[in-house]
Amino acid sequence: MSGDHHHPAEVAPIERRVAALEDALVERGVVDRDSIDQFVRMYEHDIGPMNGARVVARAWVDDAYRARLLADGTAAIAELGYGGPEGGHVVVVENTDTVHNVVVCTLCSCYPWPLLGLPPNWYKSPPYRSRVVREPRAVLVEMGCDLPDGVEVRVWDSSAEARYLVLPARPAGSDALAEEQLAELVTRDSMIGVARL
Amino acid sequence: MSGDHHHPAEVAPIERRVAALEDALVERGVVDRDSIDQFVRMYEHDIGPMNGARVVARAWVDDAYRARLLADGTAAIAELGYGGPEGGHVVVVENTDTVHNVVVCTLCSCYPWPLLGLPPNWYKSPPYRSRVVREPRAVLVEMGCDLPDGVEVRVWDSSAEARYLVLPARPAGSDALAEEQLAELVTRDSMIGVARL
Amino acid sequence: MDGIHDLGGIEGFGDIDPEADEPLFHADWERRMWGLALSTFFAGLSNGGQFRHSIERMDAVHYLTSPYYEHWLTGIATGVVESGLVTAGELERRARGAFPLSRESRVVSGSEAPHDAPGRREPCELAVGARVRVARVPTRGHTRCPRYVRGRIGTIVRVDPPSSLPDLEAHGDARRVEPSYCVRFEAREVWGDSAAAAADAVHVDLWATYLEPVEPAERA
Amino acid sequence: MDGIHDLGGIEGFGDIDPEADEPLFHADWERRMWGLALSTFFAGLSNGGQFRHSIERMDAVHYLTSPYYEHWLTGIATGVVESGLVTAGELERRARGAFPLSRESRVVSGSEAPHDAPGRREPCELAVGARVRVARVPTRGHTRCPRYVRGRIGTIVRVDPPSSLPDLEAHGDARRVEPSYCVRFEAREVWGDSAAAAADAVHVDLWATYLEPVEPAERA
Repeated sequence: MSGDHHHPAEVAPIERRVAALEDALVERGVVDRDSIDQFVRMYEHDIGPMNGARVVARAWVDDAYRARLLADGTAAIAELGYGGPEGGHVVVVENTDTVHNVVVCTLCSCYPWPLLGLPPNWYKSPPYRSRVVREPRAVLVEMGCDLPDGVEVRVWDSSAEARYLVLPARPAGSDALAEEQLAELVTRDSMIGVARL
Repeated sequence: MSGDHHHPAEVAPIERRVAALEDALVERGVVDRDSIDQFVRMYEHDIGPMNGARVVARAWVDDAYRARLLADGTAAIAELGYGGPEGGHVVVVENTDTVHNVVVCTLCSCYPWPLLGLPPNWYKSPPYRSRVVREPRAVLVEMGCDLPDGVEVRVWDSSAEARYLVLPARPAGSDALAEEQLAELVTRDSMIGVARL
Repeated sequence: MDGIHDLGGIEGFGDIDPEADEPLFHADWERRMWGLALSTFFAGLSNGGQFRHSIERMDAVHYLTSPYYEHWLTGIATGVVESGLVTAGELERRARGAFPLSRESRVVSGSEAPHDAPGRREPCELAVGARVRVARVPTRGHTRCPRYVRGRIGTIVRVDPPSSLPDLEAHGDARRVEPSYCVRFEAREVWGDSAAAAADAVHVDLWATYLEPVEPAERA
Repeated sequence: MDGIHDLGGIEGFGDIDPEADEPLFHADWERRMWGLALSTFFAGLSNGGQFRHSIERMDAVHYLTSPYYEHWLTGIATGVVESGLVTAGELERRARGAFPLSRESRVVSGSEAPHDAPGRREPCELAVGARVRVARVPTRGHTRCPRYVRGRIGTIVRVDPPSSLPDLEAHGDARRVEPSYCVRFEAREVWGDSAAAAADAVHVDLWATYLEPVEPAERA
């Protein structure tokens, strides 16, 4: 154990430990290198916040879609072709003039992969996980997200199967933009709830 | 802060940080080096588990003293000349055939200095502080202290002003020994409650 | 278990430190580890409860001082060693050095899951609007009931479809499928009056097993 | 505060590791630091609440990864900087490098001490044998009420003389002198049925402010 000062051998560098586990499992046929490469490529290229942004933009321009999205997130994102690991039960929470939503996983790092890809380090780190449930307003200010007076902050701790996406408020002055242009305005942080647009 | 990876300068070695604080306070006349030396000498030579051992041995040979010690530990240790910092309110808890006592400070490192001196590292460390209140029997076994069946374990968390000393049971076969010889049998760990004699 | 991973509300970790233009992976080993982890999930090497608990059992200081994907490495390596697929010795030989694993589980059979506490053998069925109290009883095993809401009273705002109780699936062959509930807790109820604005709330998704109904007359 | 120092019951720290023939001090800096600390106590530089809270406010990872007397160094240095006696810059110049201090207190005036929670303004006066429940309300400031007994019911086994409530003295000029009580909690009440033998008990010394009497009819 790392806490044990009697540990006889030096801990192997992380690169060698990862390779050791990969090699052991590949040799046994439990996993294969091609699928590893393929998974990495998928999340490096096809799965990321641009997916969530398309969902958000669609909800902004299509009220019926927005209603379906809020009623059954999983089904509504499937309409746009999104689903897969960590997307089996998607819940969308909507920011309004009086409510601001922010998402966390205090126990590990649950995150809506099909819509946002993999979480940034700060989302997985002790400061965010420990603080945002206790002092969400201080965390939001620290991250540059100032809230108007009178807004209720709702924190969502992803502790079971649901994975949360925040539906940000459509920015003022965006009336003339088309759906594709709107999608470009939507940031990852606004869909976690630590930024407003 | 040590958790901040943007920290500009390297943290100074601990020796230089201690010297910096000492020098700054000495120059201002807040503390002086002679008293520092004197305190260190006191606890290196005069104050330690031998004091607690004398108290225990006296209690073993003198029933009236034992009764006074259990009724008012502070007054009874003063009879033998013990007192001072962290000794303002001493509570003595007695091991019997049916009760075994063990002492901890989960929040910091409170310890009966006048009787035991300064605590060992393990007493101040997270494993002991976290575990002994939750699984005292496992901790005692791990530290080599096997308890007979039917003994109740009482843990004492020194969370306020009281400082606890365990009065161990007098070992079998020690009837012939004089008080001074008995004191030599008494270990620090037996007075914390992680060993039996 | 009351592990260091259960971070909600713990103070002293400092500022949030977002990295500008953060890459998806910071090094090739992170990339490999992530793809490897996903492959092991698809290969059925562990369920969610087993995987998470294999990380929760890391040494607390190791957990706090290692990069996130090292948690995944340590957890998955622990799982394959515990299942007998690979030995710790093989991993160390291949890595040419020590390979820290997580500590062993304190629960052998799931027998310490919270549903075995007295009077709690049948999980309650509840509806939106119901007031519930979170069970106070800690477990030595895996649970998805965060410590910061233990003993607190909240209101159900969403009923989620039945799913496998992690407290059981992490520790053996026993399974129980039951609803989970999204429970709204007022900030004041959880953190006291010194907490943020009274209007704020935290929502936690909790399996039925963790909850007991609160009588209307009962005070917080 | 719910800091990492509040270690009772947290799992994942591993084996206890006694050192054979451990010296009183492991290095000369420990010796100096200890003598220096005792000197500052006698000089009245801080009271118990201030000193302990100056350590509790250390970065959590720094706390867990540094030797014990480094806690004292960091806390006392933080105290003298906060009191204006020495600047952080002077300490860094003298040390010729960075000198990590604790984070600032979240409490300015003691206003968040638990006794200010509603209905708890008057500490209760209790006798041996009384059943008490520990307040559930957390504080952002210093407290000597460990988290593992919060909300739990126990029995008073000893009444201790009145002394200064640390929750107040750590944060300003306000003082309150009140009794503290040694409270016996059955292991089962605190840790659940999965805990050690039912006969085992843990005793915690708690100031009156932290406690409320339990009616005989009320169940645990």
